[in-house]
Formats: sequence, C-alpha cells, structure tokens
Amino acid sequence: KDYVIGVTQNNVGVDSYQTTYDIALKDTMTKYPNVEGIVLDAGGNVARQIAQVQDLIQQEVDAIILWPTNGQALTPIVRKAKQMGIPVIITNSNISEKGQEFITAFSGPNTITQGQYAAELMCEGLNGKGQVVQITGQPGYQTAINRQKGFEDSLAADCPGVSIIDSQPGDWNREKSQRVMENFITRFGTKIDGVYAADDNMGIGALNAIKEADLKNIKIVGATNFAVGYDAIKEGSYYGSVVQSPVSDAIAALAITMKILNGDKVEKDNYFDTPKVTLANIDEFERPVF
Amino acid sequence: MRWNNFNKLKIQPIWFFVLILIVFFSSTSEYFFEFSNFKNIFIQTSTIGLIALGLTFVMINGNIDLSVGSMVALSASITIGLQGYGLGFSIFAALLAGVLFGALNGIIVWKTGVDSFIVTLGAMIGIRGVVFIYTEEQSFYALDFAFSDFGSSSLLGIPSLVLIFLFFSWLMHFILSRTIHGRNMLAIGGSRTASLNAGMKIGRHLMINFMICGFLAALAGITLSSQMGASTPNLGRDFELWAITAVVLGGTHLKGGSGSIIGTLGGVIAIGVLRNGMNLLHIPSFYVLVILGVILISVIYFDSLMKNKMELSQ
Amino acid sequence: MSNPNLILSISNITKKFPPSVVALSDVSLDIYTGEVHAIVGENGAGKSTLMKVIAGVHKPTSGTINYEGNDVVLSNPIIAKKMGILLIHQELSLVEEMTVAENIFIGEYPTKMQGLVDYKLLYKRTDEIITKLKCNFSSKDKVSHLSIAQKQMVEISRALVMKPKVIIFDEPTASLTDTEKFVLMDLINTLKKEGVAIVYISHRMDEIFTLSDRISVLRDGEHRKTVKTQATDIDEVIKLMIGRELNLDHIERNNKYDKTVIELKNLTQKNVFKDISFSVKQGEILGMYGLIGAGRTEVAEAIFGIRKIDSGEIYINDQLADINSSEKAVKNGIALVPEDRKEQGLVLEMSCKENLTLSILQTIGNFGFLNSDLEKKLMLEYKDLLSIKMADINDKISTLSGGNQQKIIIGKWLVTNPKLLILDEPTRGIDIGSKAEIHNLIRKLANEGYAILVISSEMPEVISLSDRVLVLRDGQISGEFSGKDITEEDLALTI
Amino acid sequence: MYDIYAKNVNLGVVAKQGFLIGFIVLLFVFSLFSDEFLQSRNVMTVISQAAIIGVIAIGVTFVIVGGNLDLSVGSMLSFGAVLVADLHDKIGAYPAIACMMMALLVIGSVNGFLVAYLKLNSLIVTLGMLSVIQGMTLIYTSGKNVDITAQDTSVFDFINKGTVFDIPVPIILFILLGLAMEILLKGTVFGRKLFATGGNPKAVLFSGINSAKVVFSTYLLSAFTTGCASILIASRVMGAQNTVGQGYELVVLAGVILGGASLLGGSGSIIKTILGVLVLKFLQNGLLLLGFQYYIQWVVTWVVIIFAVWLDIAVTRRKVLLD
Ligand SMILES: Nc1ncnc2c1ncn2[C@@H]1O[C@H](COP(=O)(O)OP(=O)(O)OP(=O)(O)O)[C@@H](O)[C@H]1O
Ligand SMILES: Nc1ncnc2c1ncn2[C@@H]1O[C@H](COP(=O)(O)OP(=O)(O)OP(=O)(O)O)[C@@H](O)[C@H]1O
Ligand SMILES: [Mg+2]
Ligand SMILES: [Mg+2]
Repeated sequence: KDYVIGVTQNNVGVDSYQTTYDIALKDTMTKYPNVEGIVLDAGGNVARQIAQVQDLIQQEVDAIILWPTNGQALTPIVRKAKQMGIPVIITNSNISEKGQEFITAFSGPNTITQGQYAAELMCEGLNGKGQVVQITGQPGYQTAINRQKGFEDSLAADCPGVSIIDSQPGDWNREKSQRVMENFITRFGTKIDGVYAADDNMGIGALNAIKEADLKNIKIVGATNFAVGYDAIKEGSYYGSVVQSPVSDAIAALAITMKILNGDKVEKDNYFDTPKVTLANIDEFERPVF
Repeated sequence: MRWNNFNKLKIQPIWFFVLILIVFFSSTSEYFFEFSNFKNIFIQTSTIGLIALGLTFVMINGNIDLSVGSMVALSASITIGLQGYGLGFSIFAALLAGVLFGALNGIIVWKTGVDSFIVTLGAMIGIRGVVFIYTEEQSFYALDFAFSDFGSSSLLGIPSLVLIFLFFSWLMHFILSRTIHGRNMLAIGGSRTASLNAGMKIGRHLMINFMICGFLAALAGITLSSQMGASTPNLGRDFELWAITAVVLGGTHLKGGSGSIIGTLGGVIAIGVLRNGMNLLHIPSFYVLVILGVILISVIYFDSLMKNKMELSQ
Repeated sequence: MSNPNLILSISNITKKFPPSVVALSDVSLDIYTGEVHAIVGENGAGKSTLMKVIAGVHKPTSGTINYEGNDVVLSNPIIAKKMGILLIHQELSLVEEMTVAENIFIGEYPTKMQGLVDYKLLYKRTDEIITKLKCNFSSKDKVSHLSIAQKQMVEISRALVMKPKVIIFDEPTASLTDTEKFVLMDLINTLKKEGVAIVYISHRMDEIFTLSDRISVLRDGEHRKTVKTQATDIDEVIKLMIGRELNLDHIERNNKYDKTVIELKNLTQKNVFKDISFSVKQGEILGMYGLIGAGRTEVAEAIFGIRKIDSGEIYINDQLADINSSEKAVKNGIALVPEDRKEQGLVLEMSCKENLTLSILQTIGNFGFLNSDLEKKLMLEYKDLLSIKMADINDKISTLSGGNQQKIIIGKWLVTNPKLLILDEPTRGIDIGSKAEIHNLIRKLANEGYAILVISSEMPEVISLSDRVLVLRDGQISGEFSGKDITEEDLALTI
Repeated sequence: MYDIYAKNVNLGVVAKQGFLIGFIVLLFVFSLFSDEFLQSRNVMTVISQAAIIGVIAIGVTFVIVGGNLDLSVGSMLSFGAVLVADLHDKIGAYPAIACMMMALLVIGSVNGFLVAYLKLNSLIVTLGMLSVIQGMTLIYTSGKNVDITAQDTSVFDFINKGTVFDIPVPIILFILLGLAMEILLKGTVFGRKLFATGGNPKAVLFSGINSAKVVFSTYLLSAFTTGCASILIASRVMGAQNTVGQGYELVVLAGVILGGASLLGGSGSIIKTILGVLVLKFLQNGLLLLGFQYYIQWVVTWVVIIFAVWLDIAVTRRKVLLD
C-alpha cells in the first residue's frame, strides 16, 4: 500500500451521526486500493486524542484526519505533526484560529451557520413572535457552543420578537433532554411557543415530553436531521431541522486527503452545505440513514 | 523461595503484567519497542499518574477523592486563563487552588464526619461548576507556543513532563516509606481504633493527604494544559475512575491500610501501555472497550493468584 | 495528701451510656507507685470502662481525676499518654498490615532529622524489647501472620516503649499460655520495682494473688471494697465480686454412650500439622492442650471445613465425610466456637439477638422470612441459660463486655444442637463465676450426649474438664492421657 | 468531644430520621420560591424521572450492603435499553423484555462469579465490565441509535404513560419494587446473611454460612433492577442510545450513599436509598424550576449533598467526629 492515513475520531457511538460517519469513512477507505487506514477513537477525551495523535506520528503515517474533541487543545499536537511533516486534515469541526497555519485543510459543516439556520426556521415557524426554550448539547463542546451562539446571535439580530426564556444542556442525550423539557413544561407551561434542540436526537426527547403533557402548537426546531426527526417533520409534529449527512462529511474529508496525498492543490476551508428542511421541502431530501 | 524475594523487594505483581504487555506488544507491533514510543507512553501516563500518586495517599487512609478530574480542569483553566499575569503566577495560582480545594475536602471529612465518597462526589460536581463559572463555558488557549513548547521539551533526552512525574513519584515514595507521616498513613488506614488509641491526630492527617492529592491533581492539570497549550472546561472527565483503577491495580486496597507508590506506578504504566499498544495495533474502537475490560479483569485475577502463592510460600 | 506514693486518685466517677446503661456509679480509687493494684469483678462489672476513663478514652459523666496532685481533665488518650498513663487494651488494638516493630512503636517512632523514621533504631529497640519478653517472633513479622497470643505480646511490649508512670493491663493474660504468662509476671515485677504504678485486671485468681498488693472489687459498676492482698483470701474476694458464695461444685460426669461421633485419620496439612488421628465419642469431653503455635486451632479449623487439608480423612458416624466448607460442617453437626472472638466470632455492627441466631438462620426461617418472635424467644432463653448480662437483646453486641460477648458465641452454637462441639479457648476472658457455669454447662452437654472437643491453654481447665487429653507439639500429637489421674506434670512433660 | 465507644446512642424514632428532616426542609425551601414545585403534577414528574435511577439504586444497595461495588450498572442500563428497544420491533414487547432480562442476568452472574467466587476486587471487576458491556452494546448496534417504530407499542405506552388509580405506572413499579426489596433486605434470612457478610465476612464463614452465594445473588439483584430500569427508559424515549446510561453508576452510588449505606458494607436500607435518590432528583428539579444556570446548579448540588448527609450525622450522632 502506498499511503497510510491515520484517523482519530471524536466519540464514535455516542450518537448515530458519529457512528455513521465512522462507517462511511471506513467503507470509503476500502475503495482506495492504495490506502491503509488506522482509525482510532478518542471517546470524547481530549487527553486521549492527543495521545492518539502522538501514537500516529510515532507510526509515521502519511496524513492525519482529525475530528477534534476540542478546537483549542489539539493545536500544539497539530503543530507537532506539521513539524514532523505530516499533513493534518481537520474534519467536521474546526480547530482554533491559531492552529489554522498548521493544518492543511478543513472539511465540514459550518456549525455557526447551522445555528443561524435554526434561528431562521424558528422565526419563520413562530411568525416572528414568541418565547422559546433551548436545549443545548454537552456543555463545553465546540459544536454545542457554536450552534448555541449562531442561534442566539441570529435571533437577537434578525428576529427580536422571539425571545429565549431559558437554556439548559441536554448532553446530546435523548432521555436527559426529555427530562429537561418536562421541567421546562412544569415551569413555563403554555408560555412556551418553541423549542430549539441542538440536534434531532434531543429534539425527539423534547417532542416526547410535549406529547406526554398534551401540549399543542409548540414548534420544535432541531439540527443534524436524524431519521426520527425526518419522520416527525413529515408527520407534522416537528417544525424543522438542518440536514447534515455524515456520509458526505466523511467522503469529503477523505477526498480532500487523497488530493493532498496525490500532491494536488486544495482549498483550505471546505464547507459543505447543510440546507434547512421543513414539511414544505421535505420531499427534496432522502430519509437519513441514521 | 522465589516469591519471597519479590515480596521482600516489595514488587507488586502488577509489574509482571507490565512486562508481559511489553513483550506482547513488542512482538506484535514494529513501532512499539522504541525509545520514542516509551517516551510517549510516559508522557501519556504522566497526567493520570500524578493524580494516582496523590490518590494513593488518600486511599491508603481509607478515603477516596473523586474530585480530582474536576480539579484538573480547574487548574488547567486557571493556568491558561491567568497567563496574562505571567506564567509563574498562573501556575502558582493553579497549585494553590488545588491545595485549597483539597483542604476544603479534608476539612469537611474531618469536621462533619461525612463519608469522603460523598464529600468528594459533591466536590466533583461542584468544582466542575466552578470551572464553568470561571471559564464561562469557554476553552482557553495559550497566547503563544512557549508553554506548549515546555510541554514537549526535553532534558538530557528525557521529556520534562516525564521528569516531573518521576520526581514526584520518588518524592511520594520517600514520604510513604521513610517518614512518620507515611507510617501513620498505613496505621490510620489499617486500624482507626488503634491509631486513636495511639494518640494520632487523625483528622489533621487526613486533611494533609487531601491537600497533597489536590496539589498533584492541580499539577496534572498544569502538565496536561502544557501539552495542549489550552484548557477546556470538560477536561478530566472520568480521570478519577482511571486513576482509582491504577491505584487499585497497584495493590492499594479500597478499605485502606496498604499500598505503595511503586505499585501505583505499575498500575499507571500498565494502563498506559495497554492503551498505547491498542492504538498501535489498530484495534477497532468498540473492541478496544471490550478488550480493555477483559484485560483489566484478568490482571486482577492473576494478581490474586500470585498473592495467594506468596502467602503460601511464607 | 499524706502518702507520697499516691499518683492517681479518682473520686466519684460515674459513667453512663445513654439511654440506660450505668457502667460506673460513684467509683473512687487511689493508685500508688511501686504497687500492683488489681481490679476484679464479674463480666460487665465496669472494669474496662473505668480504665478507659482513666486513660482518656471515655469522658466520665461526673467525677474528678487527680493526677500527681492536680485535678486533670483527660479529654483524649493523647493527653493521658503524654502525662504517663498507658492503657494496654483488653481488645487488641493493632494494625494488622504493619510489622511488629511498627505496631509496638505506633505513634512513637524514633526519628532521625525532622519527621523521618529511623528504621535501624526502630528495629534495634524492638529486638531488644522482644528478646527481653522472650517472644518467638521477629520484629519484622507482619502482625497479621501472628497468632492471637503473639499479638497480645506485641500489645504488651508497648509498655516498654515509653517510660510510663501508670500502666494499666486490661486482661493481658486472657489469651496467653503459661510460658508467656510467666514472662509477663516477671515484667510486671520489674516495673513495680522501678516505681511504676500498675493496674492489673484479670479473671484468674491465682495471678491476682501472686502479683498484686491491693485488690479492688467492682460489682455492677459500684466500687465494693479495696483490700490488701495479704489481708484477704480468694473466697472473700469472690464473695465481694458476685455477692454470694460461689458454688464450685462440679456436675457429676456420667458417660453412658459408646458411639464414635467423629474420627480423624492421618489429617495432614503441610507445614502446619501432620498425621493427626483421634476420635471423639458421644458423651465424651476430649481436651486438647499444647503450646501456642502447636497447631490446635488449625486442626479445629480443618475439622470445621475452612482449612484445606492435604491428606487424611474425617469420618462422621463412621461414614467418610467430605467437609470442604463450613456450611457442610454445620450440616454434619459440627460446631466451632472460634478462638478470636472479635475477628471470627462477632459481627460487631449487629445486635446480640442477630449474632446469636446467625448459625441457624436457615432453620429458623419461615419460607426464607425471618421469624423474629422465635429469635427473640431463643435469645431470652439463652440469656437466662448462660446468664448473659445485657441491657436489651437488640443492643449492638459491641456494647457488651468481653465475657458476655463470649457467652453469646457459645450460645450461637448451642442453638444449632450440634453433635460435635469444638470450643477453642472457650473461657477466655470469662469471669470466675461464669467460667464455673460454662464448665458445668459443658459437662451437662456431654452428659446429654454431645461429643465435645475443648482446646485450651489453661492446664487446670483442660484437666478438670476432660475425660481424655491430647497434647499437640509442633503440629503432631505428642501425648495422650485419660482417666481421672491426669496431672499437670504429665502434660508439661509432653509439650 | 470524643468518645469512640459511645456509638450506640439510641435516640427517639423521630430524631433518627435526620435525613428525612433534611429532605422535608429542602422541599419546603423550594416551595417558597416556586409555586409549581409541590404541585402534584410536578411531584409525579420528578418521581417518574427518579424511578429509573431509583430502581437501579435499589439493586445496587444490596451489592453495597454486602461490602462490594457495582459500577457496571450504567453500561448495563445502556445495553438493556438498546436490547429491549431493538428486540421490541423484532419479536414483540414481552419476549423482548424476557430476552433482555435473561441477558442482563447472565451479565450479573458474570459479575457475581468474579467477585463472589473468585474473590476479585469488585471495583476493578465491575469497572472492567463497564467497559466490556459498553463495547458489546456498540458492537450490537454498530453504534447506531435504536428507535422503536413498530405500530403496536401498547405495552411500552402503558409502562410509560399508563396510570393505575391516577398514579403513573413507573411510580407504581418503583414503589412496589422498593417495598418488596425492603422486605427482602430486612425481613429475610438472605437479607440477614447479607448484612452479616458485609459486617464481618470472617465471622460469617465461621458461622457456617456460604457468603459467596449471598454476594453472588446481590449481583443478580442489581442486574435485575437495572433490567427494570432499562424497560422504563426504553419505553420513556421509545428507543435507546448506546450511551444512555453513561455516568449513571456514580449518580446511583451517590443516591445509595446519601441514603446512609456505608461503602464498607454492613449497613444500608432500601427506603433510605430511595429517599437519597429523591433528594438528588428533587434538588435537580427545584434548581431547574428556579432557572439557575446548569453550572450554578452543580455548585448548589455540592453544598446541598454535603449538608444533607451532615445533617443526618449531626442529628442521629451516628458517627463520632475525629480529633
Ligand atoms: N459503649 C458502650 N455503650 C453502652 N454500654 C456499654 C458500652 N461500653 C460498655 N458498656 C456496658 O458497660 C458495662 C461495663 O462494661 P465493661 O466493658 O467495663 O465490663 P468489664 O468489667 O470490663 O467486663 P469484662 O470482664 O467482661 O471485660 C457493661 O454492662 C457493658 O455492656
Ligand atoms: N498466618 C500464618 N501463616 C503461616 N503460618 C502460620 C500462620 N499462623 C500460624 N501459622 C503456623 O501454624 C502453626 C499453628 O498456629 P497457632 O499459633 O494458631 O496454633 P495454636 O495451637 O492454635 O495456638 P494457640 O491456640 O495457643 O494460639 C504454627 O506453626 C504457626 O507458625
Ligand atoms: Mg473488660
Ligand atoms: Mg489456637
């Protein structure tokens, strides 16, 4: 084999998105006959991921695909990789400003934009007026922070009629999110007009709680459209979400890596589009596989 | 007899595993048995290692400290967050925070009689909250690479972080085996009543060990943040479990009364070698979990077999 | 104060344990230097409690303590120890995982520089001490590897570490054999000559009378009387202790049975015991005597299924029995009252009642549910039968005096109605009255057809109880005696 | 003042319940600030939420009383939930429940065998099992979420949303299980043996009791109650995530210890464990209703947990303070 590509994933198995990404990446790798892949998983643990990059450098791989558990903390080790002459491709979620000079390329969605999209959906769904609660991802994680920031900033700027009455973390966990929503309902009752959940997995948890409390007319907006979310949109109980395919995410990351290995020129930032989806345009999209 | 000698040298059975693992991985991965890889292993284990050193003391007393993981995050955040005032100051502040929160844990255990498990479980949640309040959920990063360059620097070919870890291992070993404090530690863990009857100041003693543990956890936070040139508020989650595992693998009993730094060192390195080796062998991540668990259990199984043998040969 | 030798004077000490126990009421005592002051009393009379008050472990409910002419408040053992009062506890207070030396010097390690233990000196001084006390273990042995008697010697060695002015021995000889006992007596006499005040608690009258200068008697927490040893005799002391004449009459032994209950053939465990063969008949009391470390306890444990044997067979009722667990032993009708009460006998956190019924849980269950009425009934029955002193049957067993704890353990096995009852040091720490009662109980049980194996390090006990005596030496049977005419000389020659 | 032997202070029945008093104070304080807090709707919600952790904690209490630990319950919960949710669509609700229970009992007996018969350190064993089971779960699902999509979900709907006498089924299950297990712990021969084993295993050996069997059973019990919790969680979210139980082991343990069980074994009570779990959950709920940010909630939790236990100790004077 000509090339060895080392991959360290963020946290495979924590949700279907990351898992599907992992499977897609491995599948795609087998399609390149001259490539051998070493796919590791950091389990969401920064220190472990640093160790894994170290171990990949130790094995003198030809390129590293990195899905950072944290944008800042991986910067020094990425710098080290660069010093050792190994190109680093960041996937899914970008690393810090300062690290930009050491990476060869980034490929993934723009999570701030996703937050904005969600805000636009929410604004549209509530006709520019109402009170929403927000269920965020695991505290401290970049995607969670970005989606929250994009959502909040955009609402404040472009949709002043919609206000956020509380935010609590749902930890990317459907059961936790359901619990949080139950407590929101106890506290705010019918004052709630909308729910923003940082992914559909948690959004469905919120939907469960809403159904159980027998509340009507609450608009739920999620992100990373999951199959359950897709079905719920179709059924009309879920307002909208943002489509993001882990398969294209993975394929894009690998394609760029191959280009780099083959010596082709690549763009530094390679965002792929993550369109909004609602009942109105749902037929344009396939049901997600996860 | 053979076992007897080992016992005299106080070599814990865990070291045989380290040996076995090294032989195994050396023969299965071409990258394993290299100086640079051992450097990596040591750097990788130094974080959990420092924590485990402090935990050994607390656990010999028969207590436990679950707040170490959160302490790592707090100290890392302070180190990076206050670097504007000079690195020396920020490191001092981080260590001070470690000692103070350790003292707080200790004082509560001492003065209220609440089980240390509860006290430090509370602190694990609460200190994490303090971290998020202080950082406002943000990751911090170092202004330049000077700090992370230190993290990857070497002295006489040995990484500085490894030297720090080895120095503290030696120091803790010295305290445990040579000083009055060390002897009292084993006595208090072995029998509260006997220690009380002997007139020891148990409460104060326990508190000192919590402070040492807090200090070392804070130090681990500093060394870890120097590897990352950054801090994240989620740093150190589940570190407590791995550190405790290392300590127990090293022969310290949860109920207290026995334990050694050399054993803990063995436990730490066993886990480090295992993780490193599995990375090098490219084992799929789901299977890593299964293998890790199975090996952990087998280690403790063989450990008990060996201990039985030693007992018999005496 | 007139007498210049008066060092410790306690006045009107009362100690209550809420809610209802009055362990000491209005006790006053004077302790003099250069004297051995014996304290006697039945189990639960308050001897240990009084000593704990003196050593700062318990705070008295009321009363004063005057030490060297000053009124003092001994709020914890550290203060008492600093002032020169040392208590050698009745219950062993050792750290099992540490060495002999570390235990003897616990809290008092010799140092070099600040805070560093001087191991050389530590082991040197320990070696001196244990040679002086003729101990047969080394300073570097782990305490957990010692037998209970050896542990007791470690405890006693502490008296030689500091130079205390008052030493209190709380039943130091309860688990010692004669050899060590004599060493201890020598030690006490030396200390006395050096001007140390010694308080000595024991249930053995012979010791009391050979050692002491003065005897104080406690009964039900009250100070009955203090008498000069020379001016009194055993009968008077006993009468003061129990408030009546002691009936020392033995129950007549009769033996109308002839069935062999258990037979051991060449039982061997490598390095522990070898070729042990004997049998016990129904209605027979077999005594087993030997020095510490002879391996008697180990043989008992092997019979009880908790010690693996390397070879040999056990026959129960002439049938080969494979007893490889204590569960099976109990099913086979074997009962063992273990030698280490605290470690092996009691669950300290449980109540008296719960401890008593631990061995028959299976049989008193009602489809697996506890039958608390029956438990209560049994406890009350055995409380009377064994005259156990306790405030309430639901009290934690840890609050009972040592002797009463021992009675509960014996009771725990009597309730199982065993065929073979093994008693390992059954009267250790038991007062003279109860001891006589327990002895008679053992005789009665034998008369009723139980087979009984009594292990004891007390020669008189073995001789007066047993129909037949086995002597063990270094894990092997070195002699067997039977009939009424066993003498102390016989036994002494074979050990 | 120090009196190491004066442990057995026998206070009145009321005074003994320091923790209960703490709990009531907590409820009272929250109800001052939040009108919704003590409304039956909210109370029902919280208890239903608490049922999942509470049910596991009931089983784990047995393990703790025996002087051991079970850290594998978190992974076991994930595994059970994934399994029952996945099988629900394939073979129907009841067979799925039966299969899942069997699987968890097998896992429980592995735990039990290693700890009770091989006498291995329970912390390491169950931590190892935590990892193994998490791996198995991921391998089983290939890392994907499981959703229940079958048409007929009546059984799970009943478990999740049904009521009996207006009380939600999870709460009923919780209470019944709690009562049954309290009786098992306090009123049976098994329970007595367990307390003795936790208190002094040597004395138990010398009493002719096979403590290994007893300890083994405790792991079966914790697997069983975790199985019950798996059903609750799967029917609640109508699906399962591979990591749904992650971190539960510590919360469960916190509840058990809050309830006064000692990690050293030999003490504990199901009722108090349940109280411990309720304290945790009402605290969480109250702080959320007051609208604190999550990290402030964490700090408050810290203070309240320690305060609650301290109150328990101070009121009952169970423990003597160190010098
Ligand atoms: N901590 C305690 N709580 C309640 N009662 C206690 C406690 N300690 C001792 N007692 C009670 O006080 C009384 C005196 O006990 P103590 O141990 O002093 O007796 P003793 O004379 O030493 O007996 P023995 O000869 O058996 O050792 C007993 O009735 C005992 O049950
Ligand atoms: N922990 C141990 N490890 C190895 N050998 C031991 C241990 N304990 C005792 N032995 C050995 O077993 C033998 C008998 O022990 P032990 O002292 O208990 O006998 P014993 O006859 O029951 O004495 P006693 O009942 O008078 O204390 C001795 O040879 C002793 O050295
Ligand atoms: Mg006494
Ligand atoms: Mg013996």
